[in-house]
Amino acid sequence: MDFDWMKIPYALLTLFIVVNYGMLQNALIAKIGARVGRRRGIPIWQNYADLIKNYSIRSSITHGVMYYLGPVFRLSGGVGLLLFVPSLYGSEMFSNLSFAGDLILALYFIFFGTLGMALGAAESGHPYAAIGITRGLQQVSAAELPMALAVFSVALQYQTLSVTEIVAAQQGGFQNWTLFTNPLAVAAAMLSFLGSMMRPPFDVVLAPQEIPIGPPTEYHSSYLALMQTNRAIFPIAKIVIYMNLFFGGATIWPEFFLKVFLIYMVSVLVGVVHPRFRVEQSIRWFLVWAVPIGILSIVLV
Amino acid sequence: MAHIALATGFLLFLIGLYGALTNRNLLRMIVAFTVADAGINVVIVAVGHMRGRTAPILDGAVPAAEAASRIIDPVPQALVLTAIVIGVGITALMLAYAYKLYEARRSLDIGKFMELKW
Amino acid sequence: MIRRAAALALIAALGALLLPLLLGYHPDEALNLTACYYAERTAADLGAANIVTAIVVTYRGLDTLGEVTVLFLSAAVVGLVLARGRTATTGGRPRLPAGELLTTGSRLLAPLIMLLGIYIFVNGHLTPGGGFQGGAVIASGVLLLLLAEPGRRLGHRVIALVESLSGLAYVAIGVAGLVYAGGFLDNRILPIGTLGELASAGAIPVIYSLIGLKVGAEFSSMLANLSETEEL
Amino acid sequence: MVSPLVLIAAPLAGAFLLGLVRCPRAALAVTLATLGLAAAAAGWWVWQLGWAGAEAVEVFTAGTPPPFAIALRMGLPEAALTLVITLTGLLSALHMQDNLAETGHRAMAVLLVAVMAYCGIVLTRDLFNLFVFFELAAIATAGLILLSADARALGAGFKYLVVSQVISALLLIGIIFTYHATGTLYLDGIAAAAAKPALAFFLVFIAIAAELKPFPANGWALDVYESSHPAFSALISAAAGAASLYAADKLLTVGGPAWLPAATAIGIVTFVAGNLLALPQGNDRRLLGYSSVAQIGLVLAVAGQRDVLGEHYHFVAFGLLASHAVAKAGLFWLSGMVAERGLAAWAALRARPPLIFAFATFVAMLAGLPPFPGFYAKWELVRVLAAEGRLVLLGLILFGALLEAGYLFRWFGFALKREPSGEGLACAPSKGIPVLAAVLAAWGLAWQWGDASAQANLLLGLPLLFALAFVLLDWLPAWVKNTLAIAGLAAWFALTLGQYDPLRLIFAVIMLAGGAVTLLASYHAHGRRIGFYPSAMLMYAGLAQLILAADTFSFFAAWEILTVGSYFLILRGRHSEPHALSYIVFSLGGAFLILAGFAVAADGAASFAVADLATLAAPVAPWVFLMLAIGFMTKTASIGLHVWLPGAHAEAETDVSPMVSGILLKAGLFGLAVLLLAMGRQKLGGIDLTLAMLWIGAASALLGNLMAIFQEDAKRLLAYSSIGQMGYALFGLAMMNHLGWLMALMFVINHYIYKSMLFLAVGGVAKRTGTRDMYRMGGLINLMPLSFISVLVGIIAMSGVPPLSGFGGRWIFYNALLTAESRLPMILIFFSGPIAFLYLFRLIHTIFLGQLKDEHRRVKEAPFWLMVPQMIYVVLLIAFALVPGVALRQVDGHLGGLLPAGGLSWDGLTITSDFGYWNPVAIMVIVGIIFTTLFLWLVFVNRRAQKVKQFNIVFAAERPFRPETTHFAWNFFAPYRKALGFLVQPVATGFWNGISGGLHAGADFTRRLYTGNAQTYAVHLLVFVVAVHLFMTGM
Amino acid sequence: MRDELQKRVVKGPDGVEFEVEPLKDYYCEAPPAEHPPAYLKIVEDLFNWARSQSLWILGFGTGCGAIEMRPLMTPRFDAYRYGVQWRPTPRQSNLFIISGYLSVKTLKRVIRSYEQMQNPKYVVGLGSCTINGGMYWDSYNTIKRLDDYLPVDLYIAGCMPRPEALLAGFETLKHIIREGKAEGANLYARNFDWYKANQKKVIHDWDMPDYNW
Repeated sequence: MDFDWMKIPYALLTLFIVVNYGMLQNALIAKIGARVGRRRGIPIWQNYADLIKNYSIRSSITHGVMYYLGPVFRLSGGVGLLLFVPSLYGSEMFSNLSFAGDLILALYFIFFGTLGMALGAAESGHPYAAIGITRGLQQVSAAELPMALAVFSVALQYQTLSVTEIVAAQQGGFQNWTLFTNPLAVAAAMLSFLGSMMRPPFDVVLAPQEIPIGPPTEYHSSYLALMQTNRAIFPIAKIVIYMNLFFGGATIWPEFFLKVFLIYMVSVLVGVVHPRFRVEQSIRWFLVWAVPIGILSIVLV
Repeated sequence: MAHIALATGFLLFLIGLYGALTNRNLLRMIVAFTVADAGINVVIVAVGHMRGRTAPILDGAVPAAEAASRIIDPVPQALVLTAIVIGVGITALMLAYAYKLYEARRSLDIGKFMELKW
Repeated sequence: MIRRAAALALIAALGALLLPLLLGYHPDEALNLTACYYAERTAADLGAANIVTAIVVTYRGLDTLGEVTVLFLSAAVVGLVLARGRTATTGGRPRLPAGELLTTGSRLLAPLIMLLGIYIFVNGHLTPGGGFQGGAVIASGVLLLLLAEPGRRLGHRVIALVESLSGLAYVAIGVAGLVYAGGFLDNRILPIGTLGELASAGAIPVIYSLIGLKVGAEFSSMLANLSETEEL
Repeated sequence: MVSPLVLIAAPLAGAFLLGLVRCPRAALAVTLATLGLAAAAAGWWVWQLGWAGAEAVEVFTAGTPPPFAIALRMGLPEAALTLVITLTGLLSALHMQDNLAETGHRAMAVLLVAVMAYCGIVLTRDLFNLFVFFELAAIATAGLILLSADARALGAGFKYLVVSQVISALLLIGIIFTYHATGTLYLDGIAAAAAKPALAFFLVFIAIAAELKPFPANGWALDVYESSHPAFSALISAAAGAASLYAADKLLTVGGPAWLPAATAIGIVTFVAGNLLALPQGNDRRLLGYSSVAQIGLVLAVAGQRDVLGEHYHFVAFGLLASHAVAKAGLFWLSGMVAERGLAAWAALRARPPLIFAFATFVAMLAGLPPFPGFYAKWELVRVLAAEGRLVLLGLILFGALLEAGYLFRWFGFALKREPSGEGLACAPSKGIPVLAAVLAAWGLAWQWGDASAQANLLLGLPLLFALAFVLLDWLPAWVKNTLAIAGLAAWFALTLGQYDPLRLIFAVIMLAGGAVTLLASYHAHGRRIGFYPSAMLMYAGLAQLILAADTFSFFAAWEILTVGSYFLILRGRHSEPHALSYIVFSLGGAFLILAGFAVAADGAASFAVADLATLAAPVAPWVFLMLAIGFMTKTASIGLHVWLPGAHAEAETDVSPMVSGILLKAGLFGLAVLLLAMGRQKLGGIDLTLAMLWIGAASALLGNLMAIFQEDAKRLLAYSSIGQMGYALFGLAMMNHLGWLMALMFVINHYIYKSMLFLAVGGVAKRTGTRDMYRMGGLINLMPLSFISVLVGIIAMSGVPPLSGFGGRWIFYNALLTAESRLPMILIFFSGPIAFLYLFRLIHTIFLGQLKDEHRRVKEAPFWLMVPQMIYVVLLIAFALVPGVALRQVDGHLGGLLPAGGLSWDGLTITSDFGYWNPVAIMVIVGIIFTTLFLWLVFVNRRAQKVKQFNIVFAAERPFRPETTHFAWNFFAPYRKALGFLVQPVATGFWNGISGGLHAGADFTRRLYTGNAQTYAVHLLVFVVAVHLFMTGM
Repeated sequence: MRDELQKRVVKGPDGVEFEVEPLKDYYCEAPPAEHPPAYLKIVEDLFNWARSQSLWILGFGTGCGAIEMRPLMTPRFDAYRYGVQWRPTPRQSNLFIISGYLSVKTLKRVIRSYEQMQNPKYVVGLGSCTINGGMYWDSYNTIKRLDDYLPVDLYIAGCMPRPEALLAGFETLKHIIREGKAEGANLYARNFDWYKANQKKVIHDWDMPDYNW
């Protein structure tokens, strides 16, 4: 495949759009949450202020090389994930860098940032960081399973691992979406999605007062800023995969924004009405409820 | 005749064996084995016996030419000789052992010599 | 009790096992091939009047050599067993001396017994009896001496010498048969002679004499060894 | 022309002569000279009959032909046996010369007569003469027992006499009635007789059988073995055993085929029972006694199979007998050098490495490992039995052999690993010479049997010779040997490069070239490292031969060679004794299954091309497949058969772990690959066996990984991880499609690189920190940065995260799954991926990150030579990540010819499958650019960060107490244990422990049969007689 | 000095014994540095605006005033709308509200937490007790003047001040920040010795390094 240098500015454009959208969406969702609690909530630009503030912190400490690199890994993972998946279907401009690999690449690249972050946080030497990481890893290991099954089911369904081709197969009306052609897979995937969004009931990883926000306990100033940037990108990047696989993808940015927002809202809605699971409870929950659905989807596809 | 001898021999053998299995005293065991040996020897001789014939020694009474029809089977006679001698040898050996065992434990009870087992 | 009953049952089973041998036994009507061969050929081939002796010393000479060896071995092992861990027992409680009558009587009888023994084995190829019987008789003479005079020490060295030399000679004769006649222990290294005479049957009388000596020596040595244990 | 009678006359004359010799030294000289003469005569005959082409001779006594006089026969078997007997006699006499000299001429005479009697038993053709010689042997035995320093020997001798009385009574009755019925005592005459007296012959037969110490009528023999002088036990075991066996053989010839089943039954029961009862033995000599009993039983069973063995009978029987005689005599002699009787007391041998070599030789010989005669014999035997369908017997033989290997190797482990206690070693030359002679004999016989075998002579194999050369070179310093070893591996690889197809080439590269790289780490060892190189090179020799093996025999031989080599290698670890044992037992169990599988497949053919497995048809094929697959899966430590792996890999030395993990495990995969290539899919009872393998692979992957996350010991963690990784590879192979295989091969390469690297890194860390418990480490990143880098690269590669090479494996894996036919097992595989992530994180976190401990504040980076291969691996991993095509493209093409289409297309830098695509270079570049950009950005905004120390963490306004209490490491994944702990209950371990415990308990219970009472033993004998009779009449 | 901070001799895995000095080996000994504004005015203004709009309070209630801070999160007061939120770790917080009286024992923790916050950081004294000791003016174990120990940017007087006062205080603080006058962290670094001396005067069991990074 010939490489086109124009892809680079296009990819940066995608990045720019998604970062901004992510910041605003996070604020919007926080606001929605506040409104549910009958508060006004944060200003819509609050995230920008926080980000700038964190970049503007004058002093910082480092615990070592990996600690220093952790946020870099984290953000690289987010950016890479975003760029390895086409954002808009049928748009040469926003197919990003998806020529480098297919769905499998994207799924495994999720771990890139996780791993780096885990290493960085662990080097801080803080036990809470390590506890948080182990919780996260354990929970994700179970949560990933239904997702993997669902992805596999979809790949079997469309006989391809290329994201573009999967989206292509869903074009021509919402009845062609995987949501309707393979509802079991979508159900499994969405349950898994809940587990990967770090929202209740699966947010014991952060547990702000018990293990002061877990892995990033020691992170601050520009490190934290990097991670905040990632928080704007990474969920979107993940949701883009879901959107492409299950919800017909998007052909224009408004559709993209809408679908991403709605998918995100699923986890928010579940989150605001559920208490927290302990780790072993969430492992059991995924294995007992989500995995069978995934298995069914594989068997039946 | 031969059957009686045979039966006697077997009986002696079995009696001897029974004695050897049930007597716990070393000397009694040895004697029992001697009895059994004797039984075996009787059996051997009895097998060689043929009615109405004589000992396999060529002399005036048994000329060499008629020997084949006049004498009993000489082979068991030769064998029993060996068997007896061997029996004697083993008996002597067992006695010597019994003596040393007694010397070691001041006892002739076979049940006292069981430290090697399992 | 259970032990005895079990032993009895076992013996009964063994008896039942052996029963067919008894019941199925039919005495031979005629000599079998082997016996027939011996009956017909012994006189001519070996020149021994006593067929059993011929078988014992020549045809089954290897058995007999083994037999002698068994005795030799027994004597040696008895010696070994009794020598094992033996401490010097020069002491020991003194015995009453045997009565004069007994001593004199036994001294009188012993040579006679020995002579009888020698007679038996020298004539082994002619008459019933032979080296083993003769040797046993000789040993009984020794036993008599030992019984009569418990304190008596037999000359172990003499016995051992007799034992070894006769044994070596026996083997030598056997090997001579290999070299000078048809095979190991072939008696025909010496002339067969006339049937029924003392100096007949080739080497058989010589061998039997050696056997007699050896057996006598071995029994004597065993008896001596066993008798010496009493002093402990 | 030396008359065979010399063998009888000379010792006899010597014995008589001894009465005349007064001086003990002179007597000893006479004895030794006599025995030497006899041995020379026997040797002369062996030469004449075996090489010079002489015919067997029948020797008449008394100048009269049989049946009228006693005849002897001297043929090759007789010559060989008498040679064994006389040599054993000579060497034993040498060994116990002090005792002999002390006891005097009588004992020597008895010894001479004993040897003569054994020779007589072998030579004679007359039934009654046989009896006489047996009696001679019995009396001589009763005498020689007394040579022992053990006070209990008297009792043993008496028991022996009691039993031999009963035996001789039975024998006499049998003889006289046999004579009565057949009119002759000449064995050939009896054989030719028209009417055979069944019962009389039974008595003769059973009496001779009883001389062979059959189970359960053998208590007396064990007591004799235990209490006799070891040199004499050697004589009983080797010489008397051989002679009695030959007597039994003669009887079986006479009796004809009707008696063979009984012999087989007696033999096999004795073999299995003897070995079983040996399991709980703690006394070395008694253990050897049980083993002797068992071995003789085995040869008797083989004698019972002479009808089917045909022309191979002597090859097999003598192979087993010679192995038994040489090894057992050698072991008894060795036992004479060891002061104490416990098995662990043999640790004293460690003071003299040559003795350890001797011990190893004997154990290997007894266990029937190549290149010893027992190996060839086993091969022939199993082949014939399988061809004849005598599978139960085959199974029992292999089971017994496995038990035997179990206790022998346990004992060997004791010798190598236990602390030598108290008294050392009696190391007089007179004791060493017999052992040395036995070792020489062992290797000589190995050569001889290889030469006589219809198969290749293993000792001609260059790799094996090269490995054995290290035994002789062991005095060199380690670095010289290491250089030699590396050069040897490289040279062999270069030499054979042209002979591999791409599939084999991958394995060859890993095993040979990879082996050489791994060996670089061994430069770190100082001193001479006695024993390391012979073992390691033995393993590599096996591997080298395995890849090249074309036929089943050489395949199996290579398999066993690599097994035994790796066993010695694993055993070197400090605490590896029990683990090495379970390794060897499982491996040999697997090897026996492979052997049986090959044998069943061969259907009588001596050896066939491995590829011809493909031609097998339905009823046999699935069973063959099953046996071979289980055999190979033992090596890959598939779940259920995995219990040996964690300990063996974890306890091995630092540079051994990568060899046994990174390289050795691939042997199993290679076997499976070969098997699946040849046999493809097999169905057994409606179950698709490859599907079963798929499930096993998936379960191994899941459970291996799951168990790994709960380990506190870093090396155990890696070891369990290997189980999981092998599960992946097995899964890939079992998919039986193009991509599945490609993925398996990718795993083969990757696993070699990263597992070797991780084991070396972790080994280096453990070496420096003095512990393998991860929670005792922590914070080592700054002190051991290079080790950290290699672990980091290793875990990234292993977890399959892009951009390193592990991702390629995953990518191919998903593509392969899409073409797979069965979908359910993949669920397990899916689950195991993220779990791998857990233990990998744990590995790097708890060792290198977190809190540094007080005592580790001054540790240094791992030794240079441990780092060299790691850095090579790092480069390899990255290179392989960038251009996987270099290795895989050829294989992909090759696989295209073997498995249906569905391959990859290698278009420029992009790799495309039917489903997706993957461009490793692009990924690497993109990730690199993003990462670098962000890193530079962070450096820019955060340039003045204050470097702080480990306690400068926020701690809820407190401060950490001590690093130990601050390092979160122990029970790292506690919630997982709560949620899924039930999955890692040690079921398999419990199962195998149960079997082992059951066997031990059963043996412990059964051996109470041997009460030590002479009368009980007599009863046993009679019961045995009656039982066999019932068995035979009932048949 | 506590046991765990005392020098100890340990034996390495290689058998060599050496000394571990926890305060030196486990803690960074560097003194705090001043970080004056380094960028263009307009950039610093932007930063100050952002800092003022993003007040992250360390969730550490030192005294009774902590109870007054909870209502700030409720719909009634909803401090979030002013860019205020609570963080569980001092590393990420930039505002330390000393909520009420400060016992000597708590002071130690407060100092540690304060020093673990990053520059720029702000301290707000809540209630009278932080100003002059309040009702605890003669207590044996509370401090009387917070300003002696930490550079206070703002006091919110009252006993207790109501949440509304807190909100007003935030507005004032924002104002101060935007003006670039909230440089307490630099003040602390500049007068580090003086602050330390004051702190050590009341804290007798000083068992930590001089500056808690």
